[in-house]
Amino acid sequence: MFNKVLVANRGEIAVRIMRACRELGMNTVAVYSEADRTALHVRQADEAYLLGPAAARDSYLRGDKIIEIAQRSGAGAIHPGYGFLAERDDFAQAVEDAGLGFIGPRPSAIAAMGDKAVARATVTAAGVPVVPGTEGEGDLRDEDLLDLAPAIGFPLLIKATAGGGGKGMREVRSLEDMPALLESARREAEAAFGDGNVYLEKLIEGARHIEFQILADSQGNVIHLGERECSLQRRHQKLLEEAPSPFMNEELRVKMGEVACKAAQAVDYLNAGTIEFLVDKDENFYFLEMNTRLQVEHPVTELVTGIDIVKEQIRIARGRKLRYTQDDIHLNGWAIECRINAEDPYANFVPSTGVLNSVIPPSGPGVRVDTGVYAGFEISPYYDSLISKLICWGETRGETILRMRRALEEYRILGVKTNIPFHQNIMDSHRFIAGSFDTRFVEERFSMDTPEDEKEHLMTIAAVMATLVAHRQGQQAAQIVRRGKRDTSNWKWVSRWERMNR
Amino acid sequence: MFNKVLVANRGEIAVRIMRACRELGMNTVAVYSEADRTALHVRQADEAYLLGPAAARDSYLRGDKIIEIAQRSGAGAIHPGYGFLAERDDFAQAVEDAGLGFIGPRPSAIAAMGDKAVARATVTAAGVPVVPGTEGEGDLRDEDLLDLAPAIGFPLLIKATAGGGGKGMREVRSLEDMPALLESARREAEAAFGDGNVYLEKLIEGARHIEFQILADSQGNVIHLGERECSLQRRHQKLLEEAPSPFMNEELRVKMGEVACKAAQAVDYLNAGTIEFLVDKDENFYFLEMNTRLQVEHPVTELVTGIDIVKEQIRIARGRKLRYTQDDIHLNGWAIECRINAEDPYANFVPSTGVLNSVIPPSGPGVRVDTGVYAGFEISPYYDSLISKLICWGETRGETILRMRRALEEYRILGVKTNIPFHQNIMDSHRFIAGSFDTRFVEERFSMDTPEDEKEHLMTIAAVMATLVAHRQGQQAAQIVRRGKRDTSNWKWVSRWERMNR
Amino acid sequence: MKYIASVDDQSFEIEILQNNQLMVDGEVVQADFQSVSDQPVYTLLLNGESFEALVYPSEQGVQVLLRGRLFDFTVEDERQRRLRQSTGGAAMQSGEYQLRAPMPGLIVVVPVKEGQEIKSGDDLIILESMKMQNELKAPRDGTVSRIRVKSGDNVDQNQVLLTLT
Amino acid sequence: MKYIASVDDQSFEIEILQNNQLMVDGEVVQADFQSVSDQPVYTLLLNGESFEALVYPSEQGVQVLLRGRLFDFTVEDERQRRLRQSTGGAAMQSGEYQLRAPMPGLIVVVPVKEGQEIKSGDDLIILESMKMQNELKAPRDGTVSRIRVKSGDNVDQNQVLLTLT
Repeated sequence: MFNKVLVANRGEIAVRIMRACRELGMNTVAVYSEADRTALHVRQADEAYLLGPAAARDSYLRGDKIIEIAQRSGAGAIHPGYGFLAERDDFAQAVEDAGLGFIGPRPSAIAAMGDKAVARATVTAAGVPVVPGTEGEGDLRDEDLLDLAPAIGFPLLIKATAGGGGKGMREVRSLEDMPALLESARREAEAAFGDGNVYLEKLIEGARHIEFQILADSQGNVIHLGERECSLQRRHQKLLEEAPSPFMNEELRVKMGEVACKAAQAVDYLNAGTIEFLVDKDENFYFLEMNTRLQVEHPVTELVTGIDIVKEQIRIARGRKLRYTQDDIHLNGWAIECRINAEDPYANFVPSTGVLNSVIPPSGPGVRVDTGVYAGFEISPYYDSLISKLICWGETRGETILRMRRALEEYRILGVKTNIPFHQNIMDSHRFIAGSFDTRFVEERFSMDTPEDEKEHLMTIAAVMATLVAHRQGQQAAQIVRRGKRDTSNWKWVSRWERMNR
Repeated sequence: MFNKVLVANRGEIAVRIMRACRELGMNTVAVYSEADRTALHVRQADEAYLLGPAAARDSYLRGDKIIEIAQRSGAGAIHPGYGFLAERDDFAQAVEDAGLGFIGPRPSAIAAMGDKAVARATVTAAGVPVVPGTEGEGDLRDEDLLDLAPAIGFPLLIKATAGGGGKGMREVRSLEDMPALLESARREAEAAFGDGNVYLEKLIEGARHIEFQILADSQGNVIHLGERECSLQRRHQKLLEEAPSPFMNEELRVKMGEVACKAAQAVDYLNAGTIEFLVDKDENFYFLEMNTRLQVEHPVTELVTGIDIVKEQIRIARGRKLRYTQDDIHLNGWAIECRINAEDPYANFVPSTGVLNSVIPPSGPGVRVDTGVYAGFEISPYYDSLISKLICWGETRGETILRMRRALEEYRILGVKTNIPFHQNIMDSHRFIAGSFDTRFVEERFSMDTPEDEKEHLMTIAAVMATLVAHRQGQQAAQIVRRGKRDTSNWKWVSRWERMNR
Repeated sequence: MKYIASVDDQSFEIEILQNNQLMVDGEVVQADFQSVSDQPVYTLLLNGESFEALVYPSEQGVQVLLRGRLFDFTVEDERQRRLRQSTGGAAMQSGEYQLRAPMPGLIVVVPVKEGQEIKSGDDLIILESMKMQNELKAPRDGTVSRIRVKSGDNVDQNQVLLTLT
Repeated sequence: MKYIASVDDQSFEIEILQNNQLMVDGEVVQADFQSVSDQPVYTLLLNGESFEALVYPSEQGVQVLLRGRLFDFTVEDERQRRLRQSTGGAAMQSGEYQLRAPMPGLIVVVPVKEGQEIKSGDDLIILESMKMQNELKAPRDGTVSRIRVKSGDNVDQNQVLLTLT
């Protein structure tokens, strides 16, 4: 039985997993790239070993090196986190072949769910409904796809066979747009996954993206921990998740939960996983895919169920029986997660890099922050732009939204632009508050423009602040010219100003 | 009904109360001293007004000004927090006379519980057991106290009639020590409260300090939220609290809880309050005092009951009926709070002041930090040394201790010395882990010395780090001398070193 | 000192008086304005109301991020305003515009050609960075006068990618 | 370069070699040592083991706060060590000691008189600060040679309060 865990990841999720290990009394081994020597996951680990240069292919994707480090350091198991090697069945297999534990599903389950066509065929055979499309048909050429498209009907989606996270995905509204979109989808898929194959899928309009967290132990017990609402997305990237879903009712939850467990059982699933569904207005639901790993958004489920999913993962990997049956699972209160990304919500969400000059996280009752960064750390262009996850819990959805509002307002991150203002606008949006949104809401019906009624007063305040800063800048500049030298305080001011001007 | 609350306090508790207000959709008014213009409670409030100079008597104790500001700003109620004006019945009365709501008990209850002799007589009449002593006898002269002492028996405690927080308290082991101790106790009480009266109380040896949180509404309903274990004290100042108490059993909890509610009812109590008991080895318990306000350590109760005590205080002050009956209260899991103070645990806990250069709070599952400071803020000598409260929750006491350990290790506060190492040593202490401690543990049986078994390895590591820092310092100094000028990187180093040397 | 702060179609006349007082659109208010921790975070007490904002310089003038709203102000004193009014304000629409890389990354595609006329909002460059494909769009109508990069190039932050006339 | 780091009765011989290697008490180890965010926080990877500590200069030499343990090291290179050994190490016990205020505050009581002999650990001054009465104790045996403050005085940080010989 292992007592030392290597975490094959970086950022907030590596820190999250190490915290769970430490709280179970286990030792932790970090691996890191040259860009991450002083990253939080390295600082907090009991041991840390260099993988290679910053680029992921030279570091966090080097499965061979990671296994070698695990063996050398005496780690008995590897937790892959999400992304990087988490859904690579060959890596999971190599870990097992090396005599190490893989804290995740069996390689066969990763493989089955990783190939969308196989996944679709497998769950269909188990009686799980899927979205109409060509995924079961194997890798088709453009001509075939163009032939089959009208039968599925428009709008439809082009999706990458090896895909995930919105890469290589395109929406098609008519047959004549399709050839160009096929080309760009294949190009992006090829670049992202080394596999340009794509398939078609009916686009469910007004669809909600709802997923079920499941846990499965090695004794064959499978339970679900309820659903997460993940419809708030931009370019198929989730931005905000909540549990439970405001659309859910108990009857539908029981039905979908049973189907989710059935889908997991269809691939003899082990450990934590997520079944993603699309749900239409009439409560029809379709299997979308299974994520055979820990999800970014797992904390919302933790807060409403009281179950520490990462600790359960480790217990399951140690061969323990699940401590809960389905009847033990009760949802208490409401949780929302905002993904705080280094990106500019006022400039098309372009990523932002730089050193974090200052970080003041929100705190207090009902607030959880999962992060891998700190003031002084640099957000580099090598990895994704997730700075932290801000998760709030409240007795009701209303209380949670109010709490999230105050937490977002408290959060100060300086040095890079962040999407905190985006989340603040979401929390103020009447449609979000009413729970009436679907997967298209952010892109099609949401705007960062401030409603007129409250704009006036804030604009006056902002004008005062802008003027006072401009005034100070002018005064300081004038003093420098007059005195012909820079004293300390002027120097400070100017250097700060210059820094900001960069 | 009020919708705007003035918070007559500073620091973490002012921030805590404002968060509750904000989450209830209420506006907040801060008051501040000249030392606190950029304090977090001012930054987070909707409105903020200057009270006066830094000294508390010129600012946070200026009840007249505070009431005037409440009226001017349209605040309908005042929350006093703890300390400052929180237990001043004349202030509570003045608030009510001004037509404002006081978020706390009625003035009569504050007065009854604030005079220890009256409190003692009142609860004794209600059938609540009290510690043997002279408290019911009125203000006695030294001669009388010396006469009565042998009947109570040694060891005994001299305590300030107007006291609290260990001020004016002295322990007496024999009659001959008593005159000198009486004099110093009276001097300290006079300085702290403007009242030099003292009384005697039997010292319960091996005593545990256990307190019950109660809530009482204006309809006469009184419930308790279980106990908090507060035996870990130094000079009668609490350092660490937990809920539940490791000494408690369900039978005793029911019994003590009923007595606590009875004590509250004896003074027609309203809002949140705490009954402090001493409990001896044989489960005999004695009423110690009632704190007629929110306690510093209220969060541990919040985490195990799921009840937001500050929000309940506000609801009660708005005239609402309690949302819970005693049967609704269940304790779930375990919570521990460490008070993080600016003080040096290696130098007799002497307070430490200065600008916080860097703050990295712990985060992640089960961790809550309540604080009023941030990186860049100055810990001044004017107020108490509490920087923050680190509160951890876990399913079991064991998990909570492990979580607290990792949270303490994650916590970085630079610029002042803190008692974090003290808490780390407590978390490693076998007696603490076993739950076998009393109110004398910290002062008499706890040491900051590292056990030999783990000392060796850590000492070697520390020697390496000390040497590498000394080496760098030497190298840098040598370079400066050689080059005769300071380039940027040297300058940085030297200035950092000089800053640390201050 | 008197300033005019403008955003979109609105402008505010703000005069800095003695004793921490301001005249805002004709009304005298009490202002206590401080920066926090040597960072571009500012706390303002305006007649007792407490506000906090991030205030940064921008191309336009000064950007204020206040309670999740971004305002991009031009702030001028009276002299500057008169100067600008005499030269005319349409300079932005004419002259050269240089598209710079907002972050380091890889050029995926350049979907325009030199000499091509484009409209405001058209894609000029697709830049891959931080695992995302980012579309860099035209800020105004114009003609692509020079392209300095090609698909597959690695570019640094602020590197000029393309010129628009 | 070879150093001797001493604490209490233990000492460690540490030599800095090439290629990030150290010789620690005769054993060669790989060390990666970095400061974090321009603060006196240091991260050390020693043969892969990860440690983090606060490292400050102190009167003794260098203080290391590591996993809740404080170590107060004297670090000397060989030359310094020989110098010190030749002059003898008992200097600390003789000579003048000046008691300084560790923080600003109010003198409550001075429980000693000039000329009084005191023992290590005796109270010299009671200083009230941050709402606490703080006992400032004698660091060694000696005689109170001069008292510079009296009850009721307000004192600044680092102000000399009393001299011990």
